[in-house]
Amino acid sequence: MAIIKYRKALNQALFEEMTRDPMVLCFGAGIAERGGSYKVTEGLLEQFGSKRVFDTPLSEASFVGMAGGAAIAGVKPVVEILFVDFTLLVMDQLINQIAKYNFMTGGQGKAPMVLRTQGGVGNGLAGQHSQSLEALFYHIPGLKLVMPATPYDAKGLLKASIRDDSPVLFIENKKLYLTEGEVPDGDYIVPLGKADVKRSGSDVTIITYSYMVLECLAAAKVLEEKGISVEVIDLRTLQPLDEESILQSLDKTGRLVVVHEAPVRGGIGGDIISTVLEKAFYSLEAPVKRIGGKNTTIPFNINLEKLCIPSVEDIVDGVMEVMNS
Amino acid sequence: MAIIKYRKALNQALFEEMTRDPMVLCFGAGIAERGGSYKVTEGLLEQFGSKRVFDTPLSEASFVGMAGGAAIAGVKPVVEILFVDFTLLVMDQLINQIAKYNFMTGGQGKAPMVLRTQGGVGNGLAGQHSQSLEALFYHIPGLKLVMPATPYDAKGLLKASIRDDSPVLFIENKKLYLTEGEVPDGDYIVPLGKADVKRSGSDVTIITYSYMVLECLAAAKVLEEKGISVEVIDLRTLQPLDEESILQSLDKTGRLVVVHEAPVRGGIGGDIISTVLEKAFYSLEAPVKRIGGKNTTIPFNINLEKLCIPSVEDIVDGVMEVMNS
Amino acid sequence: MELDLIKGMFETALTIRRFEEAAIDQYRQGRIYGYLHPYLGEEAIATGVISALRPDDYIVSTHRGHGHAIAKGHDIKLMLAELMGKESGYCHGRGGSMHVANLAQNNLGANGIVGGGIPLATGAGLAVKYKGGDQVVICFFGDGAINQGVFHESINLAAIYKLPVIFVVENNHYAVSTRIQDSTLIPNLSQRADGFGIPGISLDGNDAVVIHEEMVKVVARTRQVQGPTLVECKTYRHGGHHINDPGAYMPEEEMKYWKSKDPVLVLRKRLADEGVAEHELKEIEQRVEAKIEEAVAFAINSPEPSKEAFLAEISVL
Amino acid sequence: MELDLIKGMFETALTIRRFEEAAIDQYRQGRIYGYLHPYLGEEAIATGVISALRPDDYIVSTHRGHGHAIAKGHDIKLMLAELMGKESGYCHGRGGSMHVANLAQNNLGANGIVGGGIPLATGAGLAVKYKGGDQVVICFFGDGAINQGVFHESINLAAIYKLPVIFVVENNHYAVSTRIQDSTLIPNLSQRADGFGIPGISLDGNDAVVIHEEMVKVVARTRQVQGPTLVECKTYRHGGHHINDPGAYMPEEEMKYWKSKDPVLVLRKRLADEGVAEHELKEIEQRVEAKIEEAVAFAINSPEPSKEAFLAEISVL
Ligand SMILES: Cc1ncc(C[n+]2csc(CCOP(=O)(O)OP(=O)(O)O)c2C)c(N)n1
Ligand SMILES: Cc1ncc(C[n+]2csc(CCOP(=O)(O)OP(=O)(O)O)c2C)c(N)n1
Ligand SMILES: [Mg+2]
Ligand SMILES: [Mg+2]
Repeated sequence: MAIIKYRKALNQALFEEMTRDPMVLCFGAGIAERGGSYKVTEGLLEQFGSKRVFDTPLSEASFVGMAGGAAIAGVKPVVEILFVDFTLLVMDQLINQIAKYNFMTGGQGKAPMVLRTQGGVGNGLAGQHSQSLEALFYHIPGLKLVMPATPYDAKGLLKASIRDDSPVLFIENKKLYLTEGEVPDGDYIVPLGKADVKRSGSDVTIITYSYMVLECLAAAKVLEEKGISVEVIDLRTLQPLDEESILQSLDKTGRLVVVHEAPVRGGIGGDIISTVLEKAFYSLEAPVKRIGGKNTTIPFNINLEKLCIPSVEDIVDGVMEVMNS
Repeated sequence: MAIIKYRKALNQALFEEMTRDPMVLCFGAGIAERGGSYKVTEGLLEQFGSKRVFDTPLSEASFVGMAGGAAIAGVKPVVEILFVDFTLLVMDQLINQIAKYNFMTGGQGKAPMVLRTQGGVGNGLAGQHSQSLEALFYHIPGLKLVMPATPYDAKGLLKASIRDDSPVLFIENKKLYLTEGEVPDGDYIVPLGKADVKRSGSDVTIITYSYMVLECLAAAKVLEEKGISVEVIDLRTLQPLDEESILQSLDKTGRLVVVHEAPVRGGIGGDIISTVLEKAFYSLEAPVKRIGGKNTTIPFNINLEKLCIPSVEDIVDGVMEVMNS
Repeated sequence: MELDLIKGMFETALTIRRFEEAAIDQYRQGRIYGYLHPYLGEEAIATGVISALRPDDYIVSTHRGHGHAIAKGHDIKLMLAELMGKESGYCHGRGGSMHVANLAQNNLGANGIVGGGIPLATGAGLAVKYKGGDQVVICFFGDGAINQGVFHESINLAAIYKLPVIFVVENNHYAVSTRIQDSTLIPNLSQRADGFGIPGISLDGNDAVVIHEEMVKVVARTRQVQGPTLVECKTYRHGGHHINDPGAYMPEEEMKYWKSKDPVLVLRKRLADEGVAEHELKEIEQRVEAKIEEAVAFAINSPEPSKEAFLAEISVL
Repeated sequence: MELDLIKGMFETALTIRRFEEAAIDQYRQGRIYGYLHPYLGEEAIATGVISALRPDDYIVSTHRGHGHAIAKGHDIKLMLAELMGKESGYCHGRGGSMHVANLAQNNLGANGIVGGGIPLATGAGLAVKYKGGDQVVICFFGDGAINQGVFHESINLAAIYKLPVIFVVENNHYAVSTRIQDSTLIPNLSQRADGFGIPGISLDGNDAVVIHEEMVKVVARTRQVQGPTLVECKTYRHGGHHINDPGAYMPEEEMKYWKSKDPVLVLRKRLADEGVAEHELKEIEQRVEAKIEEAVAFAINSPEPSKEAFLAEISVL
């Protein structure tokens, strides 16, 4: 196994899947000649040619809809929207058209495409390039929603997404592209809908995903020194949600904290907590807690920006609070 | 006080506010000459003329953005999108532009407009005309979110929304337009951000809003016969959320059920429950419960459609479950 | 043009006409519900356009889509069953009138979002081209939809990638109650083609033969060079926007003018002028009548979808 | 044209040039961060267009918006402070380079969404018209943005409501790395105006004087009849898309050609040709230099926004 970057892992997944299946196409703004702003699609044009890898004009709604139509008609597009913030331009096509297609045609048709995008706070990108919007898609029947945290998962989940029969929204995080991890060279799959215990522990369960997995693992280390054993569960796929893994962990620990970068208000944390409560109220030993972004537009200034998403310290404090109550 | 229909109450609010403030304009597709599909804007064109009340082409993203720009430049648009399903076309303008405008300009500018729309399951309108999408907007900082259930609230809240300094998304429910209730003739306001106890009770609290208020009140009657005293709280405004009223009620009852028409998965029920738990874990005496829509695209067939949203029976059963545990 | 072709077109247009009338009748009897947007008065467009296609060509339809489906040769029994929400309908009652789709005959479906199908049609064109096929894709939409952003974006995508998509705007002069002259300043909608460097033409949308003849040329060119064309067909609704809209805003004179150009009568008259005997026309009419009656009976007698099956189906979502 | 006007334009264009250079310098020193899209090479457009306006006219800007703001007469101290995220910046450090706005001077702001400001500009036009004002609204956007749906929708809205909006497309031939000929088939972007029944013109975007003269006419007509116009200004970036893009995809020859038409030099040469003495030009240059130095010092010495104030502010959201 080689140690490679998250963005390279994604790139490998695209190379391998395009090699495997000639029906896989990649398009989006600046993904071909320039290889994508985060270099995820680098080299694809050279390898697979401009019929399979091409740039689009800035017409997000229509090129995503075009991906949906192409999927319905038998090809497998992997389309990129540079920032998840811009997916707000494609909501009708993604939600009203693509996500509902299989259901509304009574199962006659399907629209198996992958929409790759990227979210989260970066380094002074301000309010229109820093959002975490997964909760909006989590609520939509018919869409799968994948948010990998590690290079290994990124590759395996992207390959699984490309092979899936449903439309998949695949949200990367801008803070992860340069992180590294072990990734097998050849073909493997991380199945959709399966969470992963990124660290096992016995006192408290943290449910998290995407970049916050790294922060939670860092917090778990700090907490270990304080004698608290933290189990960190990385959802990896938000839709479908792996309730079983969550409940199993909670059975063991009896304490629950959910962490995400998106604002707490209306984020998926509330949904996870309620799901757990409905199914396992009596295994809960202490108050639950959500740790998430502040309910604000992200400011440009980096010092203010930092205040808007959870830090390792915030996570440590939150877990301590749950432990002490 | 007269007894009038919900749609008439909205119409009165528009008449009164347009009379009060010459800067109030109304536009949208088919709202002028035709008076709106649900007749909410009927008579406005005749009364206020075509400079203040006009039809738009089917360019939702741009006419909503136009409302935002006009608001920034000093007028007060009340714009209509016929179905909340079509708001998916305007997400960039509403969320990236209008909701963030005040924050991103450092408070220099504001975009005080009202976007009226309408959601929920009707009578065989199928997957693209039946959604309940409030959870998507609930998650967005900078937007207020209002969903009245009664004619009285509809009028008072619409007037408050028009006078508010923030952009307000005002979501009506298609099943409410013909419902009736007492409404004062003249001017009054229902303040944004205040929930209303629609029925007081002592055993269990139901938190709900919009059309489901009616179903919950019906369920409460049934439950009364079974000896269960239900408190029904109508949120009226979802953003800002009136946490105080929720917590007060819970303090009294110790039991919590949240009911909405939107799918449970990722709906606002989870957020409310988590908020309550974080603030009042120990006042909870029993498992909490969400009762909401099924996690599916709404089917056309009316018999199947009915299965997708909570019925009075579902609510009764859900409350019984919480009472018995 | 061959007489048989015109006879076929007459039968198609008449089937659409009678289908809509039957659907309206069933709606009034409470068996069809939801939104129903009749294609009455616009029959020449679907008929003329689709008669110029091969069966393996694609169409993408609209909320006013029954005509497209019938012209594409769909089984009107299964269509009517869909309108009644029956399990035997094309979409097993999940879609209804606004969402008839039949993938087996390459109708990607009607749409409840005005303009929503335009990017999908573009995508079908991309798939055809990528796979090296020579099918064309007809993207139907209305004069209201032409003001949606996606129309412009998509026609530009089709232009730059030279996709085999023919954008057919059914200009019936109204988007619900909004008159075309209140939603654009241009006299011919095909003029929008100029801004994308592609050809545009405007046709009499009430004459199926004219449409057919022009479309034969457009389709041939599209199969070859694969770039898009914008085709405007000017027509008129014979009633309100949907079944419950009386259309009070439509001036009587205007309606009268357009009814004098009734597309079904235009075809009938042409056949008569070309010497087809009245009894032969009557035969066609009777055949259509019989098919409609059969379809109505089929749809009425079809079972509702199973609630249990539905609940089982969605529990895995 | 009056010489003083041209001198003013030269000073404006040069201020933009030097501002961008200073911003790049400060970025490299780590004091500015986030995205920075220099207006280098495009100075003639903001200069020529905005010099034809009254101070109470509106502008709506883009991600590449510093030039528009400077030409509108914004205080470059407060602009640079905004770019550094300082409390003294126009948006108190909440916006940054991509979001400079100054409502006091009717700049409704730059935008991080390509095309995102176009509907807002249309709305400002609606407000002006409704209030009976005679201001115009300049809506700036790029050749990339012209393929967004909202461009088409909005220009159509402005057309049918006869709104006083002038749509100025800054065609710098690239949207990031995508060449204009790869995103549209038409040679002149102003051709899109035809599809909406409004006038369109294409101008040399590197000559501020030409732009000014044409805009004076367009603005006058707009104040009167209030309908929109689409104005294309063809120009070129003197570098990559943003500060961290080397622009390797831009051919050397192309860059050379456009640099030979450097808009700042074009203005300077015109002044020299009209007999303005070199020392007078030097004086202008020194004045600009001094202003820039002052702005840099001001911005550097300005305090960061207060974290406490910020947290208090958002807790009420
Ligand atoms: C995005 C969107 N906006 C509005 C509607 C409501 N609506 C349904 S059909 C229609 C009119 C469409 O006009 P046109 O495109 O001309 O088609 P026609 O009905 O005339 O065939 C409208 C406004 C919708 N379904 N979708
Ligand atoms: C909706 C959207 N899509 C993509 C981007 C990323 N992006 C930022 S600037 C830009 C290029 C815009 O090109 P153009 O409109 O020509 O303006 P220019 O940068 O050339 O001035 C792109 C693709 C964005 N900010 N917003
Ligand atoms: Mg029409
Ligand atoms: Mg450009």
